[in-house]
Amino acid sequence: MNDTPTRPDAPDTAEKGESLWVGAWYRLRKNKMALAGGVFILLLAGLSFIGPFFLEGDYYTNTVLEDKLTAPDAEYTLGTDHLGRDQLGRIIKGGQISLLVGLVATFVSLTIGIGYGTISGYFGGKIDSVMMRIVDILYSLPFVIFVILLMVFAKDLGDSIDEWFRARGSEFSISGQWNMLLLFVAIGAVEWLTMARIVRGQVMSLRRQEFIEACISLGLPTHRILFRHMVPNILGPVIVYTTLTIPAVMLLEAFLSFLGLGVQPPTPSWGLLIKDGADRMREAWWMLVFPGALFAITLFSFNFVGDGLRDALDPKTSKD
Amino acid sequence: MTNRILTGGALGLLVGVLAGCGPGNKPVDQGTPNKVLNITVGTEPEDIDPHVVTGVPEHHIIVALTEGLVAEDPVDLHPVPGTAERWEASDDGTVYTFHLRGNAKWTNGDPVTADDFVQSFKRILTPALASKYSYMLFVMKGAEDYSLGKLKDFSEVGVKAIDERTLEITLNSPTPYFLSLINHYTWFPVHIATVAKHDGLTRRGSGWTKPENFVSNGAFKLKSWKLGRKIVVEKNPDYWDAATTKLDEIHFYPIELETTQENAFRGGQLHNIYNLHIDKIATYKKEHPDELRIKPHLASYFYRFNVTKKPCDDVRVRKALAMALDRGSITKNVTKGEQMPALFYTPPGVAGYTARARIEENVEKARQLLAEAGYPDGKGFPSLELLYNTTEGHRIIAEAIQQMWKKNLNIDITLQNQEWKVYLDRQREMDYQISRAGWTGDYPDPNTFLDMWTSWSQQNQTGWARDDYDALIRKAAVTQDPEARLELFQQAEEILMDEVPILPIYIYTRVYALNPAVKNWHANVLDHHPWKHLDLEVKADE
Amino acid sequence: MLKFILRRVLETIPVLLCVAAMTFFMCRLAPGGPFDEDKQVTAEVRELLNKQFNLDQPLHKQFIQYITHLPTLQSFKYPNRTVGEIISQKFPVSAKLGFFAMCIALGLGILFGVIASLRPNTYIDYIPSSLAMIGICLPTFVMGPLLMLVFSLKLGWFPATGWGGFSGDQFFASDMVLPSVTLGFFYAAYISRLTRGGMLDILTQDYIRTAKAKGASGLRVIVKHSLRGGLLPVISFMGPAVAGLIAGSFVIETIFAIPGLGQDFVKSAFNRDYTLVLGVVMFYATLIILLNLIVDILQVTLNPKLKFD
Amino acid sequence: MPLLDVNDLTTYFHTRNGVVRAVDGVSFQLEKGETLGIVGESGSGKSVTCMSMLGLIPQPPGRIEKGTAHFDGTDLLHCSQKELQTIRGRRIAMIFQDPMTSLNPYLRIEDQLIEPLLIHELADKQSARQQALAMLDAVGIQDAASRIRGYPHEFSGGMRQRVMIAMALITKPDVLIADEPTTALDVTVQAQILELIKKEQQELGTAVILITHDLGVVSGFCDRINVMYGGKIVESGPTKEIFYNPQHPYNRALQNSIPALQAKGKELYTIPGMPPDMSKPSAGCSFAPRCEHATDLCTSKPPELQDIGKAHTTACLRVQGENLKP
Repeated sequence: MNDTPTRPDAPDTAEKGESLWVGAWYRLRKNKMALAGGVFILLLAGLSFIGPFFLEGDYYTNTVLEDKLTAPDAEYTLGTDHLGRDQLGRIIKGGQISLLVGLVATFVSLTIGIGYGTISGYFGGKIDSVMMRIVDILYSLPFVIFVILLMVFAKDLGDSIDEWFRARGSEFSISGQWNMLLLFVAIGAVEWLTMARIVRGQVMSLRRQEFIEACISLGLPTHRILFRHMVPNILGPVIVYTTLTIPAVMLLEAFLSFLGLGVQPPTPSWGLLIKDGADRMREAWWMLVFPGALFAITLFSFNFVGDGLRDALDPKTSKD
Repeated sequence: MTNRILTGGALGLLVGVLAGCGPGNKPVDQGTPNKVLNITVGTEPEDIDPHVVTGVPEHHIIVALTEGLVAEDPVDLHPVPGTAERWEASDDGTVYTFHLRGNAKWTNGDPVTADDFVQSFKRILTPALASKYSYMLFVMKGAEDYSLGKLKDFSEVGVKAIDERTLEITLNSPTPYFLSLINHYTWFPVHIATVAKHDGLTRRGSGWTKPENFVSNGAFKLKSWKLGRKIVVEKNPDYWDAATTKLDEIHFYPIELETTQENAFRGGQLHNIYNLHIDKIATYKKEHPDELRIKPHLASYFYRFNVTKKPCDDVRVRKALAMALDRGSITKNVTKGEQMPALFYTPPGVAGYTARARIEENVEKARQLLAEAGYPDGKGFPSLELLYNTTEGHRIIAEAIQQMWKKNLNIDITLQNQEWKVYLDRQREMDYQISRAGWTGDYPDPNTFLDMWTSWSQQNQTGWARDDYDALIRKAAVTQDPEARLELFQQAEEILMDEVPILPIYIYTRVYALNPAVKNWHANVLDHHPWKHLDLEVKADE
Repeated sequence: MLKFILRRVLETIPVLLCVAAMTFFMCRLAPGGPFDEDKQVTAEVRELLNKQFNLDQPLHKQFIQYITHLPTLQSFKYPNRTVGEIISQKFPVSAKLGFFAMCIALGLGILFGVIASLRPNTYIDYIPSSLAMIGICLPTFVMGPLLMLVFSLKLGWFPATGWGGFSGDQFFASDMVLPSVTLGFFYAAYISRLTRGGMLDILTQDYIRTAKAKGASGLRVIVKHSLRGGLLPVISFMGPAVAGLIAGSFVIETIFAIPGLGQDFVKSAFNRDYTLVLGVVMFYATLIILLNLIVDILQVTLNPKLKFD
Repeated sequence: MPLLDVNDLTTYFHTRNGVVRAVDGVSFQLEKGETLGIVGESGSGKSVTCMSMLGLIPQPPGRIEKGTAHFDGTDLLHCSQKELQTIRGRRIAMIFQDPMTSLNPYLRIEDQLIEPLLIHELADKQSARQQALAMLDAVGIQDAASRIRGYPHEFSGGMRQRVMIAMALITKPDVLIADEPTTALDVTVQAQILELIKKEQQELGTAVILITHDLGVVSGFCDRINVMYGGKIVESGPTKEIFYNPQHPYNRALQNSIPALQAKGKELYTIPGMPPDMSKPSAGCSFAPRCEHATDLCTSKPPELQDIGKAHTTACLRVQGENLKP
């Protein structure tokens, strides 16, 4: 929280001129749980995004109705779902969607939330009032209606774009990706609000810290104060909240897909797989347990990485 | 502060644990010996004003509270005396005379008179009330014109109170299913004075249906209605047939989620599961066969084709799609509720009618048709989107069908899931290519299924219209001879299945579970179970 | 402070108006109307219905009528009830559920978060952190049925569904336990993570060392010296969280068949119940604004460096 | 029997770069009412020594490996946390170098001031408040009655350090450990603060351990001085001895680098080389690499503290071998 050396007598031999980030990387590498989490996420991403190249095209849609709800066996390692589709394939494809949505939408909300919250909290006064009232308004608006509108109007827009290309003899079609794009918009639109409020709260209290006041009296340009001095110091709660946003986003995706925004069947996502599994937990435990466990482990991984990052970036904690 | 909250929470949990322990406080355990039926009919009813509502849950509650001219036999639903103790029809079948019983009373003590029916019919047909289901009365002479405001004088409508206890109804044409039809709640009487007192004659939501105001004439009367919690009806001791009524109270719970219904049932809170989740059927067959009920239902599941849009404007494409399905596999593996694979549209056995027409399931032929339409082996097939509303059941059927078409015809279709009202809107605006649909018969007669594909029907929504089809349905409406009439329907359905503006998939069944203590619950295609006949019996060994 | 509150209350008016206008027009833009049903009604009936519900009036007139008479307007879906009736009957249920859940969330969340922060990256951290994470790893729609399965069906300790016992009127009934726990655990996860982070920031501050040097016990260091600063991120989070909690949870209420307001947020939008949508949205907006105001006041009160400005 | 008897105190930090031997076998005594200075460069282990005694080093990574620290019959290093708590703040108080961060920004000055009294149940709230006011007066804060309701951020650095001193002395402790109390303050304030500590010490009869890297500060202030280097005490003795009869080459170097003792116009003396890397223990004297007098023996055999008379001890093989004359 402040940049004055506080324990000159404490051993600080590690700090030989390394930047915050390099030091953070060293500290992160030392944190076994964070490392394990990071490795797991990378493996998972590899499996989800590269794995499919080694699989047949219909690995997640191949429907063998007769094999519906088959418990895990030699043919279906993780069993089949209610339409006789291989769970393993569906989990891989679902991971692709969920990771993508989780990371991109979280990044969107993170960027907007930090920018907005920092500005609002730093300037305070009228600017803060107006900005926070806008957040209040957005909080209150009926999300379902917003999503419906987004879907309807964006579909029209997507159709017109396609039309425009077709009129010019192009095969290009945006409709395929359009839905995913909208999904990011819809999720980004809600998830940044709480982030902005948390950031604002932190910035407000930082604003009164001596070192920021020192920066101001030194006449540093505002953007430099904000992004060089403020943002690194609010990373703690932000990282924690971000790691919490990822699962929220993944589950929100399931809800939105259920409403028709986002992935369309037969494409699965973890949220949808878990939802399907939850309805059949007594009949087909494997439909809940496998995607659920993977979801949980991924979440834990993100949290361990988040904790690790948080600790590593904190200039004060554990110089070990 | 934090400490206090913590202590409070811990204390609350403790109390909860203690209160929860010990059996005997379960509604079913308490209810069964005390003749209190705990039941769910799905959602919260919108209202219990029979002239306003349109839904099935509302039906179940209204028929407990209100009685029409005739009632239904609990076993096969044939018309039995209700408020009318007897009736006769004229020889040409267009005039019915009902004789009301002297001891039929409203819950406030007023006798139920013929004029109550006349005024009730007048109310539902009053244009200003804008009843969505008023068309159920259109078989009555002048009813349609009055509801459209073309006819101002209600005395010209074919209903008359000859005297206090005699009601005469004149129909446009002979209607074989008339006595079944008037068992629909739109034909039920309301206590006009009460409605009028709350200014409810021409508008909804006047508050006359609130428990403190509600007046009815059925076997049960409304005791309480807590929004979202439950509706409680209790035995009406002044009902003319109160001796038949076995139950003391019925508690209707609004529980929408199938899994929640099931948990409540298993946890001893409900006597029934209104809809059993399809993947639980196998479990129930094995573990609770005495509770599981699978019964045919008067409803058809199908897809609409938009015949005004490519590629479904081509009958060959429609046929190819209809032929390239394995409906038996869908009902066996996907819907699993012993549904009947539908190669025709009207559920079989309705009023003696089973369609002759059949869709042929033939993948070879389907490919050939597709090739003829210009898409050999699915090549060049335009983008095709299947619209369905947000429900898991529709989704999995659509996914299965998507795969079948992919495998059999080598065409890729996309699935578009839409929220209910958007789906309805797009269907109405014909902004779709294929759209999933279902239709539940209003009364047990093929007419309720077949007249919706006429060119004038609001329910058509496919853009498909054929003069010869329209003519057949029109003719059936005025044909008195039952045999000849059914033959007309057969011909109509043949046209329908030859042109396939719709793609029938299966005939619904109702899959639910019922506590074996519930007696006199008989299966029928309309899923009607007259409440006054139901009973609860404690098992002997308990 | 009084001036601050007064100004914020005044600011509320344009905010609410904005919310009302945007909601109103968004609803009208959405395809489908309140009278669209499976069995389509004729154009004539639709017109008459529009007239009965004043939908034939110019939009601005409708809007003015809506914002001036909102609580007394009847619902489109449940014409028997007014917007005010529905909210006043259902909100207490949601609020109670939210309150219980909040007690659980705060209790568990802060406890786990504080314990985890004491020895970061050791088992003392991992175990409570992981416990708290259950609330997120098991989404409510999994956790709810799972708890129901174990505690209602297998053990028979709690009823599977319902609210307020058989009569529905009990102040506390055993059927309130499972939903409160399910909902509480979800928020406990958030609170414990935020608490841990906040506490870690504080526990490394020099003034904590000062407090220890004074001879303060571990508990005193935490409660008196650390919690105030450590809970600041939690407090920012609590504004919207509490509003969400007491306004009701769609998933929990659906799973446990609880007659709360949460279902109406989602369903009224699905039903295009224009009046009810506006009603619940305005209600929620007021709640949000009120709670954010409380949070802002708390933030200033807890952090002496801030002032009401 | 000395009031505080530290014996072979050894504290290591187990870090990713290996074991940092922050304090490596330090022994010293403190008599009642005495003022002991601990002098050394940054990283020489001064603060860690004192914080180890009070159990204030972060554990992990820090760990007290061995040693004892007897205070009035209690071994501070091996007593229970509870016992330690009853000593901390009440019998041994500590003030820290950075007054800006050492006060809790969320609590009123008053609450922080009276806290030691309340924790150790020395007074009820009412009288604690009276004492706090008196104490603030005593440390020279004007208008104490109103300032006491304020928050730390409303005070200047010097004022905050006064508050810290008041807070430390309010329980009339036997020992006050002042860890570089003036480093963060400007020069004029430095003198005032030291003056203040001196005054309070005389009034209360408190023993003081003053940690500093500034020899100028200790010269007029302390009775005895320990010079630390590389986690060890390299020279110890009465102030006069340390200043006028420095033996250890490091101490001599320190004396040479006091600006006030330099002749005008002469370039300021600095000790060549870098402070030792304490994660890489040397076989011999840790100062050897920077020592102009170092021999082969110095780099292979660790020196022990040895009495060279007049209560003066030093840890230099060459001094002990009497082949190094000042």
